[in-house]
Amino acid sequence: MTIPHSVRIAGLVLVTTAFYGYVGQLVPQREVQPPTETVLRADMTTADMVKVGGELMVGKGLCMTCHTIGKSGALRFPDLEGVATRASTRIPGMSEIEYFAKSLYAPDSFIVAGFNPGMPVINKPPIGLTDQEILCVIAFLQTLGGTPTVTLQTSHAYYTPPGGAPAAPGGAPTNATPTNTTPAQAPVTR
Amino acid sequence: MNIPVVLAVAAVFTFLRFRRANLLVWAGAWWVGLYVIFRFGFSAPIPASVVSLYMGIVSIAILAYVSSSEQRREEISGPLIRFMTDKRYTALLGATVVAIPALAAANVYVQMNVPLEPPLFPRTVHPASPTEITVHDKKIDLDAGENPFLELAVSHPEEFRKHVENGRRVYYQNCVFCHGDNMTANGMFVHGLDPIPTNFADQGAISILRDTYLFWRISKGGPGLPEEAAPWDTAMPAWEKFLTEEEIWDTILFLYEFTGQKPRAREEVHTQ
Amino acid sequence: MNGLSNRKLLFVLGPVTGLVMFGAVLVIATFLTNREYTQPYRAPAAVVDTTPRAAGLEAERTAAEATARATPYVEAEYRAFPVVGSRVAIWAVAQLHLLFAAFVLAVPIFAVLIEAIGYKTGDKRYDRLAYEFTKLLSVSFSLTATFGAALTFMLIILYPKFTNYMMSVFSPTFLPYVGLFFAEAFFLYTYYYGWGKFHPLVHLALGIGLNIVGTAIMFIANAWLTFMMSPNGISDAGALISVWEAIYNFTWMPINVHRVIANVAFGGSVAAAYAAFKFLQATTDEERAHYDWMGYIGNFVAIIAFLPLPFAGYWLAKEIYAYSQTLGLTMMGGAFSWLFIIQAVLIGNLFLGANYYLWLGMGRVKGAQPVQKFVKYLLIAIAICFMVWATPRSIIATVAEIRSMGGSSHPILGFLGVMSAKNTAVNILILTTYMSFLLYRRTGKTATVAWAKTGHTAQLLIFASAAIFVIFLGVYGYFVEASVRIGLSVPQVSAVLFAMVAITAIDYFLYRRPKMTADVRWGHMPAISQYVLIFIAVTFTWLMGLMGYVRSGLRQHWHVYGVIRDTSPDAFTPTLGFATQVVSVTVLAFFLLIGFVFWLASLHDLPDFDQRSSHPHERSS
Amino acid sequence: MTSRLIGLSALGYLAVVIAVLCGAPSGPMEAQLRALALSDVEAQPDLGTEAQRESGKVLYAKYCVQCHGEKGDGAGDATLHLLPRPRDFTTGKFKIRTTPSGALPTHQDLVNIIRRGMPYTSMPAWPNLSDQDVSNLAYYTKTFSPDFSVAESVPKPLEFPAAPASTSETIALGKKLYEENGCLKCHGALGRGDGPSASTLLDDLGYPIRAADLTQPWTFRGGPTRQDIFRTMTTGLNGTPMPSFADALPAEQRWAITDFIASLSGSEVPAYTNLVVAKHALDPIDLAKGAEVFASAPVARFPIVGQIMEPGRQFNPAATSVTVQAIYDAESIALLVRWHDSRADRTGKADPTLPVPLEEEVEAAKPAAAPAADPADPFADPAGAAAEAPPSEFNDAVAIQIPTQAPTGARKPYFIFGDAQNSVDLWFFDLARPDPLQFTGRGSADVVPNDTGDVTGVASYDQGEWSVIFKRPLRASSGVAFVPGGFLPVAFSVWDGFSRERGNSRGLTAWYSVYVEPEVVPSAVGPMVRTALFLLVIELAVIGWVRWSRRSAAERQGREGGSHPAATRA
Repeated sequence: MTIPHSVRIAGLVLVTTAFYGYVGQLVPQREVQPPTETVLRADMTTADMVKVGGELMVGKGLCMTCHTIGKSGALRFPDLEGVATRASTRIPGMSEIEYFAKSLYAPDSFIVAGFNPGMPVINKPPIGLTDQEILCVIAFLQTLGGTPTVTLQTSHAYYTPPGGAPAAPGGAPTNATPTNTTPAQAPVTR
Repeated sequence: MNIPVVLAVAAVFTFLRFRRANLLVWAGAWWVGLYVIFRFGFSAPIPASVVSLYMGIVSIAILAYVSSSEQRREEISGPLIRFMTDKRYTALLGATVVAIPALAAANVYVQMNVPLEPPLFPRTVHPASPTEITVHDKKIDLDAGENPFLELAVSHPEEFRKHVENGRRVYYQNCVFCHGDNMTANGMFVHGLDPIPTNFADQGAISILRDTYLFWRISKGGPGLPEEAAPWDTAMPAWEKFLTEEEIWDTILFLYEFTGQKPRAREEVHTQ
Repeated sequence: MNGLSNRKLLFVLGPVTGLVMFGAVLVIATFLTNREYTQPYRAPAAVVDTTPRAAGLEAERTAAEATARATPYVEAEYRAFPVVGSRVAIWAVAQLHLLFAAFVLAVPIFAVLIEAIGYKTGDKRYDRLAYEFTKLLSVSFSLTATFGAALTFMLIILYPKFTNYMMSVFSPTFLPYVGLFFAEAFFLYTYYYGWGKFHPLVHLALGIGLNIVGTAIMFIANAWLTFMMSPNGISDAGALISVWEAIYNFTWMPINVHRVIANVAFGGSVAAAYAAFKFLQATTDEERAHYDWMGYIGNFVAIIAFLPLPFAGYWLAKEIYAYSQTLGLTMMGGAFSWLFIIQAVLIGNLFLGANYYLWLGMGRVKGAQPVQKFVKYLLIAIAICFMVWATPRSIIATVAEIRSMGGSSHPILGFLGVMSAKNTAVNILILTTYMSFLLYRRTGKTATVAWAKTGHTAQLLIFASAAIFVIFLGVYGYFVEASVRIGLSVPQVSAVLFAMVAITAIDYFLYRRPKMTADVRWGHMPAISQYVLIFIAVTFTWLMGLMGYVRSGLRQHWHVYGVIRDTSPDAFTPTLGFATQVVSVTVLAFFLLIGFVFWLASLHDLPDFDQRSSHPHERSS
Repeated sequence: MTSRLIGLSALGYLAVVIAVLCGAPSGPMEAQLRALALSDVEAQPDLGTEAQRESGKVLYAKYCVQCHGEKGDGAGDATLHLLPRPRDFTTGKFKIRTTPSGALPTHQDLVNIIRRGMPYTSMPAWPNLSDQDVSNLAYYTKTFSPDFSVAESVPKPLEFPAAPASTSETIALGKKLYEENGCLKCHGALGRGDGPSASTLLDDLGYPIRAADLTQPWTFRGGPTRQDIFRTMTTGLNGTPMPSFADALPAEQRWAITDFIASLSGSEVPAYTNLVVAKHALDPIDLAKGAEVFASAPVARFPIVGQIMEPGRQFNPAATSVTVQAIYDAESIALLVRWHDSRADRTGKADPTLPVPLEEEVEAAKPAAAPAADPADPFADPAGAAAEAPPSEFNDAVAIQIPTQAPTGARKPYFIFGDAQNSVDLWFFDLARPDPLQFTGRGSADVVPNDTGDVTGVASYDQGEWSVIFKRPLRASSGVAFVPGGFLPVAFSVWDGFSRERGNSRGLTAWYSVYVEPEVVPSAVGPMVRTALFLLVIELAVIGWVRWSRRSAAERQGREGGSHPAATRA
């Protein structure tokens, strides 16, 4: 009654791994979930949106990779300090919201003198902010030299919230289909 | 240490020494003796989980010893084989064959009739802190920051004393109910709390943490803990609701001052 | 005759059967496709195109196509792997790749060393041994490459966005990597097939080249991997600033060193397992003696490499703390603290197994009894250190137990749970293992030099003072503040290293020309010792798997999280229980494959088929 | 032989070392106490040496000054939130003594009280200080009051006779004496601290003071043992309405009352637990029958702590513990919650959402009560005092808290009325109302009514104890289901109207568990038999294998004629 060595070895390997696997079951088990996500609630106030927008600028939006706030000198991309003032006056008859929207959805529309075009589209991958998130970014941009006025119900040339008023006349034709129209489900990096 | 237990085990070992017991008996005696000491030999009992961990190690060690040379292998297997094959042991063998399953069954019975315990969920005692928190609308960098008043100890000792004294006042008006007068977690509400409060006098408690970590724990309290630290059970209040930032820093100064400990130093960042 | 007619029949029947079967398939298929239209409420086939249902189907198809056309191309961030999910799939493949890679990198290191020894001493045994090790290489190499390719493809398929990001950061490193891979293949195969065909020095040079290239490959791969743990050289938004800094991140060098050492230990243990496997299969005493010796050498290499491993580990941990306090806390104190208890169990088993093998090895030498009596004390020391190391910092206890302990930290065990105690334990473990080895070395020998007694005393003194010094520092650690305490591990390690070096030096002179009181009877080993070698190899492999989990688990919040944030369903860190299951399965798969490698290598030894069939009697003579 | 001797002596040495290291337990305290009480104390003030007082001063500055104040007047940093107030050493009045009423304590009395602290107050025990340190502290304490240095006021300890055995007769006698001597005026007929004058009691400084709940000896400031009770009764508690009975009653009668008091609880320690087990009841639960239907259910006692985590803190909750019992029938589960309350307040209103007066205002209001006209006579016209008190707008109330959804894994709602993600279901009983209400808590600032009418209940107050029964269907629309065999987190809150508790200002418990015990507890027989059979098979296989291989080895040997011993495999 001799068991072949190969079977014994296989048995030993099996028993050893099973033993360590068993040791692993004895210790406390805890699944670590990724950090909680803040959800863009439908009832966010403008102040909330500014906060989220600021986080988006640094995080998911990657804006601060190129842009600066309050820096001067030899810059490769426009500084954003006081940008709301400039946005509201640059194109006569165009509100700052529309200006920002156009800059974000169609980045090469306005090129500040002295800079080269090079800004990626924000609402498409790889950055891919949702329309609501872009509204938050606009809210944040408005604080740079202005007063934030947008809400999640604000519509502009590129985006009309569900049930919201249609875009202001004279805006650019809509070429971005709102894909995510349920604000409650749009997660945002905190 | 529980002296009688230790002495009893020592006495049994002495007895075996005089009887010149064989290896098998010794192996058994060591196993049982160590079990008794781990289980009953300490005045503050060792939890069952640790005892089984230790006994696993002891078992492996004893097995390794008795099989580590041919002579010992024979010494241990000889009696066992004789016991299982010799005619004169048949009755004893029969009794053993019955006794072992019976004991195991009895153990099962005891296990199934242990007093009910509510489900126990382990928690992480020192979970990782976030890198940054906001207290009273001010961002505090937990990774790079440190107690802003700590430097006063060298530059303005007078000022520093004031901060420590203020920390003492805050501690005794707020923290004393749980963490106790002498910071050994013996406050008057301790019997009603689970998990029990941190014992600051313990060498392994605040000295292994950075002062910013304490700031996070104090300002955000139980509700600010991450999921793995079971924030729902912890009675630590979020002190930012009651205290100013300065008061919290002062209290941290006082904690280290009173216990004679120092916060964990920030690791040197190496430059490349 | 019968056979011939059969063949003819087959010739005719074959195509006929094929045709009939083809026809049958056609008929059945037609029947199945037509069935739809024979159903009473469906329109007859003639008007099928005009029925509303068909129109609806058509419209649906057109609409689907139109949608597909209209939908812009969207780059997928993640794709799912069927059944087990992306994470586990990547995990298992990466782990297998790493295990084989470790083996492939390690074996040449000691093969070349052994070959060099053989060349210097002129002992043919060494040459044969080195060749035997190398035999395991070529199959393992292709397995490594296979798993590497699988890993790459799976990364691209399952984590396209992440892979793309890594590619963009490390793009300059990929071509050199491929180039090195070619060089590796060149060196490996010339080294293997060129055995005995070149001048020994040329051959050795090939081996050294193989090692250099292999190490370089690992260094590059380590750069990618450590970057995920401690990203460096990128802006906050993830844009690349400096490739060199991305490569030379905080954990790169520690991981390099850690892995080189661990690979050698791992390779040694697997090679020893191979020897054990062959030993058990051996039929002659000569074979047994050879494989016993080979197992001994493999295990020796493993242990020698294993001894400094904890130190490398501490360095790595220190760098992780330096990179981010929070990351360090997560690793040592947070969710992963229990992992290090499992690790302690594994490492304790490794030490115990290694020592045990040495003690059993004393049985090779007649008259080892005087040395045998020390086994008891060594064992006690190891068991105590093992217990100290396995004592958890945060103990699992029921509420009642916590109350009777008077707090969640035990008044005595609390001391054993912290770093001071564990550092001390591991240093003493290393010293003890070293003692075991020393004792093993001198079984059957008597020192003949005039100062033998002094020498022994000096050795003992050095050993004792090192042990006392280590313990003293361990205890002293409780009385000083944390910043000083962390620094204490350095003198502890230095004391141990010093003791080992000094004792070895004395031993070398002491036993230069020993009086041999008994011969080493290679092959005279109980079978259990060989199983211990395999046990050590399995434990080692499992340990590597577990450490792979901790590395990937630490990725959770910190790797390129802020930029390339893992939003896949697998983003969470699984429980330890689940992780150990995956590790167990991976280890089993590895041993299945390595068993295949062993089998292939042993095929090499068998005579060719022709020889065997034509000279059946020659073999047995 | 020598090695054996060495081994033996080594073991002996080891034993001695261990014994020395661990230290023998110190002698019982009451022995010292008695020895001191009986010895002749010289009539010289024992003020210690200058060095001792200096050493005491240093220790005092580190450990004591926070509460007792630099001047020893009990006005330290911590005093604000403490009740009872820290001792004012300047008055020379000490509660726990071995000396006659009004006299100073002995040195040993001070040492003892420092050593063991005062249970259920903020004065902790100081076990880690050395005897020398404690003694020095006591010496320093004496420097605050000039009385200690006056030779005439050197305390003369009373005599404490040894305790006679406690018998049912002595207890019966004690009960009679207890009633005859007016103990029940403050402590209540059943000793629950609910006597008619209990709510009017003030200490010498005019702070309200509660009569001890004699059924909970673990809360006695002077200690829970019979000796402690006897001593307190003999000496009285200086500065409080508790008088000395040293002259009024002979020692035997005092011992009889002691025995009666000790019999009220039967235990010196609280049997706190963490689990309430709901027993199955065959008959449908009838609320009208009251507490008697709970007779079969085990009693779980949970400690109550002050709600000091959320704003609106209560540092001194009136109740120190609740006892809970639970039963369930086919449809409903019922929980009986009981706690002691010196007075039933049913005139105001209660609601977990009511705003709490700010802490500062409460603190400011407390000492407003002027010293009573005659603090020495606490028994003066209790009925009148009660009548004078205006009806309180604060009301007694109790709440049971369970999660709204059954927790999966470890995750529970925050134990103070839940949190934003995980809400709790509150069964709230405003004891001025006939029925309980339900609320949903998402944090203490977000509690909203959610009254589905699922929870019914009755409440009664009897002799200082509230008994409140809550009943709810096992499966209700309004919350989590109680499943036999399952655990559910449960927590309790108690409001005491007399202590002006409402809203966040209350006593509460942490999360504990309620276990619904299945009607039929699974039998252990099956697993036992399985285990035994499994082991038996293994044993027989091993023995069979050993015997078989031994026999075959012997046969082989017989064939070969060899003389080797049987080969054995480890």
